Amino acid sequence: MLLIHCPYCEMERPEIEFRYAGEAHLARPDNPDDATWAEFLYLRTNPRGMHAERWRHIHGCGRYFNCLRDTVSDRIAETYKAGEARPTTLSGKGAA
Amino acid sequence: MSDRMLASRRGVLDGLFLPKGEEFSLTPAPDAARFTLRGSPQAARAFGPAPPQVLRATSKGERLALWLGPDEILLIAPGEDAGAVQTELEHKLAGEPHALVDVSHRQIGLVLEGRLAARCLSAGCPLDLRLSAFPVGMATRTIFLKAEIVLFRQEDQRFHVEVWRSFAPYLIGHLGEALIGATGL
Amino acid sequence: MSEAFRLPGADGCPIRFVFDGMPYQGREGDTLASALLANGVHLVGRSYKYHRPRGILTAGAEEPNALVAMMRGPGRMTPNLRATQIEIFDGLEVRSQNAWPSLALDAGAINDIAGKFFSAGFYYKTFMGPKVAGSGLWTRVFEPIVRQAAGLGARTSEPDPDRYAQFHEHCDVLICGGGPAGIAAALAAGASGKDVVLCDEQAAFGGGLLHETRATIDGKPTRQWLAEALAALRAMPNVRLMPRTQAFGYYAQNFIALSERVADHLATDHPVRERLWQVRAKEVVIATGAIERPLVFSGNDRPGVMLAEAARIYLNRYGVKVGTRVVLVTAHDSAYRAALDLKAAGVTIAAIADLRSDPAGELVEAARAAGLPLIADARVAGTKGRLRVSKVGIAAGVGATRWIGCDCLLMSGGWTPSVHLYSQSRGKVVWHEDRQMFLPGASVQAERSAGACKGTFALATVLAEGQQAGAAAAGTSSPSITYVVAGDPPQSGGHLGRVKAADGASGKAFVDFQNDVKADDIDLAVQEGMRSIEHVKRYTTTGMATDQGKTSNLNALAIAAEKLGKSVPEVGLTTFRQPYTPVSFGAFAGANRGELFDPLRRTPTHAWAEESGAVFEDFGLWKRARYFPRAGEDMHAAVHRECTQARKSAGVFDASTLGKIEVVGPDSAAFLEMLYTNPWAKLEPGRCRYGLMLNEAGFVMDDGVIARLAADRFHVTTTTGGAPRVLHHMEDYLQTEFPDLRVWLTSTTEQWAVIAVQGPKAREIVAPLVEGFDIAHEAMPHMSIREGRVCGIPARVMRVSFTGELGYEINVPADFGRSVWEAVWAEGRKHDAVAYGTEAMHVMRAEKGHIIVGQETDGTVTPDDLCLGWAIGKAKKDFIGKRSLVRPDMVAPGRKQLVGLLTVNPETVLEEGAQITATATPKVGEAAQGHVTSAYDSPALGRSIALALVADGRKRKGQTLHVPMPGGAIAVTVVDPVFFDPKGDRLNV
Amino acid sequence: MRFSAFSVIEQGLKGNRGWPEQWRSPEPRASYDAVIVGAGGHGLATAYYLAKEHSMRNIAVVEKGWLGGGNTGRNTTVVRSNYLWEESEAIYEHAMKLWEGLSHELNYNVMYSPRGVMMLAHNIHDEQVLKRHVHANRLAGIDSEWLTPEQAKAFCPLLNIEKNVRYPVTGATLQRRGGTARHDAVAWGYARGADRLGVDIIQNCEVTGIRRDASGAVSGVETAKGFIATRRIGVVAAGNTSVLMGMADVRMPLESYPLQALVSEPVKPIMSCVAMSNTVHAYMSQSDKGELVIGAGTDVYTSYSQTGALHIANHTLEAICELFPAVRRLRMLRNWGGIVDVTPDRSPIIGKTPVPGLFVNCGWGTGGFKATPGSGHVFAHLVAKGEPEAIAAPFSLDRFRTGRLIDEAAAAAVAH
Ligand SMILES: Cc1cc2nc3c(=O)[nH]c(=O)nc-3n(C[C@H](O)[C@H](O)[C@H](O)COP(=O)(O)OP(=O)(O)OC[C@H]3O[C@@H](n4cnc5c(N)ncnc54)[C@H](O)[C@@H]3O)c2cc1C
Ligand SMILES: NC(=O)c1ccc[n+]([C@@H]2O[C@H](COP(=O)([O-])OP(=O)(O)OC[C@H]3O[C@@H](n4cnc5c(N)ncnc54)[C@H](O)[C@@H]3O)[C@@H](O)[C@H]2O)c1
Ligand SMILES: Cc1cc2nc3c(=O)[nH]c(=O)nc-3n(C[C@H](O)[C@H](O)[C@H](O)COP(=O)(O)O)c2cc1C
Ligand SMILES: [Zn+2]
Repeated sequence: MLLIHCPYCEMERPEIEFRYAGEAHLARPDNPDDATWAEFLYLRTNPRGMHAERWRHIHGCGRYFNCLRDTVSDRIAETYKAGEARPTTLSGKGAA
Repeated sequence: MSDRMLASRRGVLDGLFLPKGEEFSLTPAPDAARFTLRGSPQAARAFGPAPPQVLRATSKGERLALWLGPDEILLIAPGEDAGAVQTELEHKLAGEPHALVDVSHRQIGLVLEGRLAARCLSAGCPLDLRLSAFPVGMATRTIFLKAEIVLFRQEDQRFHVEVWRSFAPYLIGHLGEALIGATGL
Repeated sequence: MSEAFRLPGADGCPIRFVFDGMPYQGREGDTLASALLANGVHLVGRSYKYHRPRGILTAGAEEPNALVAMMRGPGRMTPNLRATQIEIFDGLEVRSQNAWPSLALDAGAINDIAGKFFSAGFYYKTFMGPKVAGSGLWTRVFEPIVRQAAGLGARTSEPDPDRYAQFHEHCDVLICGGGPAGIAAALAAGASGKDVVLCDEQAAFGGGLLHETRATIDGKPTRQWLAEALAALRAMPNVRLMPRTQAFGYYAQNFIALSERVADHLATDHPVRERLWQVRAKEVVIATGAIERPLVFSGNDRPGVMLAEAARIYLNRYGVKVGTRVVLVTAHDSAYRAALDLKAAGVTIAAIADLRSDPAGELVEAARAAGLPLIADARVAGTKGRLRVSKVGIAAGVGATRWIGCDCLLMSGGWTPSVHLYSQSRGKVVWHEDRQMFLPGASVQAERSAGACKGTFALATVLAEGQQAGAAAAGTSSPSITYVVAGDPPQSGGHLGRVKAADGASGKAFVDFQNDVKADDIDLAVQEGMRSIEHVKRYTTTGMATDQGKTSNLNALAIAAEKLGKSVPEVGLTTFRQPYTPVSFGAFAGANRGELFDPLRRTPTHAWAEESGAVFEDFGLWKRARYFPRAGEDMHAAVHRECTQARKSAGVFDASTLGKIEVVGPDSAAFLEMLYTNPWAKLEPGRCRYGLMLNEAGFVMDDGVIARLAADRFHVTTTTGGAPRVLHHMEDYLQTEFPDLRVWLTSTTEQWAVIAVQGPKAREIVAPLVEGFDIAHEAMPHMSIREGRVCGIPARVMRVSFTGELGYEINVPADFGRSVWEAVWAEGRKHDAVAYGTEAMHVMRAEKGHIIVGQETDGTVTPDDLCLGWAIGKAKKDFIGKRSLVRPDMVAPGRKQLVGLLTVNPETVLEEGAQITATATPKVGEAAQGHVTSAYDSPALGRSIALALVADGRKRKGQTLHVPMPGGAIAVTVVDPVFFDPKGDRLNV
Repeated sequence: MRFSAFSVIEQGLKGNRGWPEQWRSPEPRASYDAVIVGAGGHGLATAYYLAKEHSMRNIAVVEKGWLGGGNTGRNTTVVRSNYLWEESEAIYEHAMKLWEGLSHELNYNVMYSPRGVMMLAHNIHDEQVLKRHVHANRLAGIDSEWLTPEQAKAFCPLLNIEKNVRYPVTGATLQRRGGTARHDAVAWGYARGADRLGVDIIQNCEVTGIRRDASGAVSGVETAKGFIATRRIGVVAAGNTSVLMGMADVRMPLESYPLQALVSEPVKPIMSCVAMSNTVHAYMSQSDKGELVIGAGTDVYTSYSQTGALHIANHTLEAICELFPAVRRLRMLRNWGGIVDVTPDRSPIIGKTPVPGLFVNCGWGTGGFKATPGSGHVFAHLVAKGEPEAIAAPFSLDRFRTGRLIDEAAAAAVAH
């Protein structure tokens, strides 16, 4: 069970209080063509390494936020509030 | 309307067995009015207690304000104040964007007391309940197995728990199991 | 005979137990293994494949051979327990396994003779059978035989009555393993005042100290030092000692799972059998020790063949002599300690055969001095003896083999550090060529190893290491105390893989005792191209038994490496997985059983329904009244009556489970515009509208009635099962897509009890209870909401209808639900109203062609498919799912559309889920035209009706289609989905 | 050497010295007509059928680890074809037909054991969904029956059908031809078969890049053992597909999740079929060796670590103990994980990609072992001919653009 730092509760909390919500920073396009729309709906980076993803502290403060996690080690590098830009301190590729 | 028509209350705890032990007791919290207050946390002031800090509860007299989220506060007041609180608050908050919703009947309050209170909670709640990590005055929404609860530590060995009414029997049943499971601990 | 092999003066009080029907006596503190050995019993089991007689190999958790079943009455038989771990108690009853008719003469032993045909993987090479399966020899003939033969443990058949508990635990320092390293760590960490947990899988703390009689610590005999250390730890309030508690899994972020045996060692009943501890530790100290390695030579598996240190443990810890005349085969000095201790206890040491060419060192000299016959450069030919070893064939170098008589053969191939937990923590073990060991490498989590599990064996160093680890884990400065150890001579040595065979060697040389994997099985696997150790493991099943290769994996690896001509690290280890030793399913399940398996949600009027004889159905987590049968009524009759009466007079229905969300804030309408397909801006306060919710892919996700209470306040209802999903979905868009909207969402599902009154008499029933507003038709038209009082209680009353009848839904605070229901019921009785359940509700809404999300929809259905195009706000430029509705396939012809179906025979009720075809006798593989989503006998129409999704359905009204059933196809006519009161006249009254 | 009872006896008498390598361990050649990436069951089957039915012999299967060590080597081996949609029925039934003769075809006992797969219903919604499957399957000529709780109990005596439990069994579907097969034997059988037809199976050889020529078409793969030239690449890498396709700049509709399984200590036969329940999320069968083989859930987050969290296993065993109360005292022997590649509609992707010469077979997620022979068979056709055959066509990547999904999840997933 992961420990996830909720940027709103400002505290590490156990995974089962959260709900995973998929890849982060996918912008909902306006009047896209079919391909672009499909991309938004279905295509995912699914990287082997650092992954920017959304979590919701559903059984806590209820807030959605973003998280940078290494999908190989499952180590969480950083969590940040919804709407904030992906931290540049960490490479998108991530160490595998 | 003839008072024959006046409806009467029936809580979920009626006729429910509440586990008891030498070092653990589970009792219903006194009848209360409950509101979720959304929008500016400052709004709590209108209710009485100071606006609670992150993961903390504040109180004034018999009124409690629990921080549940950055823009969500749970207000708890004595049951008879229900009407008053509503009108009073809506009046004071007029013009300020907010949401005040009565959830008095959505959930119930339970009080867990005794040396084994934290232990029994730990049967379903994954939080670190040591005083150092969950001090007196701390309040949060969390999870107990498959039931969501609000947990508020009032004293070293006294917790106030809020749970949605239909989940109460499940929570209480598990606390009973936990008490037996803690035999010898 | 009673305890013939117990040392004189054993003080523990006597305990009687039964093994395979025979009564025996043991002593308090005995394990089953030590008690059996005390009685001279070595034969305790039969092996898995060859049914060879097997004895006790070890004295701990690593035991591969001595597996037994513990009998504890109905539902309480536990198979595959290790005799070396079972603590005996008065009345204990255990049975041997995998032997028939008896341990001594086991029919399965025939496999031993035919062994050469059961080489590794033989079953992959035969029983292929002819082309057509089913008729295959494998399935019909051989598999059943193989299955009966396989499977070590006895079958369990009855439900287990015992209770298992689970707790979360948090501590600053968790120490796994309570030997000298662990204890020293606990003393150091405990002194810091931090919260410390020390667990050990055994009943007693002390590990190697428990049988250490030669060494002293700080001038005290080790066992005295141990007693004092434990006393000191018990005196520390911040230290928690957990005996019989195994750390079995090391998960992400220092999350460690412990399993505690609470009751199995007790003669009396105890309310809890086992506890699962889910520990989150800031720091972890791994002090799990090392496991002695057997030697691989012919006949190394006979009863009476055992590990040297095990014999020493039985002697020094349990006061049991493992035999009278002992031979040792060793490659490590530690076996000499066993020899010396046994000798001191009066056991004859017939020989010490050392594989090393010139064994030397303090212990070796001590043995020589004690006159123990020592054979260097030893090779082994094999052993003899049917049910117990009687001879062992030894040769010095290439010399001739001497058959030495013995009743016990001890072996030591050296020590394998227990890196299981470290490895589970995702650390990478490192091979140390000089020491021929895999040892922990860099830490990946907040963890450190100490003692034998780190390859440190000298007691003084073990203690120092433990102490440092404990201090470091507690974040305190490295400690002051230095432990002075005497009588612990340095020891070295070790051997991996096969032992050189002496001439005349014959017979099976076992690597994995429990799975009967021989050295030549491993050779064969390599010979057949299995070059990865993972292939070798799976092809031979080495290391896959219940001991997970604790004693065998390194020998297997070494033999494979030799055959491959590679080095040990090149070949590498297989993965260490949880659990360290097996853990009961019950412990994982905990108290989550029966009613407590999942929350069971009941509505405020549940009790009333129960008292009124309702039959309930499960609906997600909810229990809902399905129908209210009267004496002699079956479901069909009851539902028929409920529908008929509701349409004739009125029906009362508990709608409390419907999801409710209070949407509040100045931008509420704007928010709903995005979340639902319908327009909301112009909906006036006091009015309601049907809302349709799509997911972003354009498929129907939920629906419900939405009422506007004020400019900035909506009362949104959702489906029962959809409630949590819808709120989560709304929060997602609100927080991440439209964060600027000033709207707040609150679940009020459980705040309100909802009592629906539906039928021509609904108004007469509700009116007398209402205060503060007028429910007359004009004053309160269809699809409107009013706030006021019902039975004197603040309430929200909606005029809505799912049945097609005049209807009201009374929302009152949940605690008042039951009593308001009773008031409504009392009024209803005056008009012969009925209480109806979900089944009648389904029938009546189907008569009206109303869909149920989850029944008419399956996540692939669009609004247009459901003929709900009207619910889409044409003027809206966007809403969730809008863009998807114009994807090529969403506008393609041939989509399945909602229609009604009428069977030619009005009596026939179709089966929900039945397929629909164009022809009455479809060919295999003929495409279905759609399927039946709902089907009922309709009281209102006096015939059966059905709803269906049919390809191009709207264009096919009037056509005849077919519903193929086992008994032949049923002809149906495609009709409009609204069967009853299409104009809705009954609503507007 | 052909395997047979005779050869086993003959070799036995010779001390088993004569058994040859089941497959070679060759070094890669400079170039191949086709390179299959991934030596799991699907990749090996693809190579086997390419060689056998499309007479392409100059083929390599490139594997980063040991063959069969991916999900093929860690799955719970349930084989069935009773899916809902016609497209799914077609491909899984195609596989089922091949299973029935596979041991014979490969001269390798893959222990395909049609012991019957039962899917349990616990409420009315389950019954509606499962009965819909039964009807759909019957129409497609796939054997499928509806059982009452009593019939289910008769078929699986271990099952608890008492009414007073939280999720009583209200019925079940049964596919008698469904069952299990020995996972490792499937990989080994195909590997041996392919090797005998000349296919090079190159293990410990991770593909690290996909090279493309000026036209954008593939020209080969970079590997741990150097560059291998080829104009046809078939990626069959399950959980790692996104990573591989990323090497050709193709984004996939995939997410990789850890999926766990576990086994109990072996006991004498107590269960002779496969029983599964979607509602309580658990399924179980007993292997020929005697251990209970139990499928757990996926973790909630994407990950490439082949380990899962404890609470996932807890939930599975809670459910197992409810369905089969007699196993609560049995003990977990080992618990592991694999990485499953999950598509939005829970159906596989078998098709061409925007990159000429690059083909992909993935997205089998939690349920592709059962498809192994069929998947390999149709993918071989695609790689050989460049165009999918009818059975495979609906599983193209393009369906995510058009919206023509084959949503096997939806029907079951929507709880009302
Ligand atoms: C726990 C679990 C239980 C399951 N239960 C079932 C079940 O009961 N029934 C069922 O039908 N299905 C089940 N499945 C799903 C099934 O296992 C898979 O769908 C199926 O095995 C996929 O086979 P594959 O050959 O495509 O993938 P794999 O067997 O995973 O093969 C892919 C191969 O590609 C290799 N590879 C990856 N990247 C590279 C690279 N860069 N270079 C070279 N090689 C690479 C991998 O090492 C791997 O060997 C289960 C899966 C899991 C994890
Ligand atoms: N001379 C040698 O070569 C040699 C070899 C081995 C051991 N020893 C002696 O053994 C001792 C080593 O001390 P140590 O403390 O490192 O090891 P230890 O064997 O004394 O103690 C390890 C303890 O950990 C427990 N344990 C193991 N795995 C566990 C798990 N997963 N969960 C809970 N408990 C678990 C065991 O029950 C045991 O009590 C010293 O006395 C040393 O002299 C010497
Ligand atoms: C159907 C099946 C049955 C298994 N049975 C056993 C078993 O009896 N004993 C065992 O140790 N492992 C068993 N395993 C698990 C493997 O040992 C191993 O954990 C799995 O293949 C994953 O590999 P890994 O743990 O090395 O990552 C089994 C695996 C499968 C798929
Ligand atoms: Zn939070």
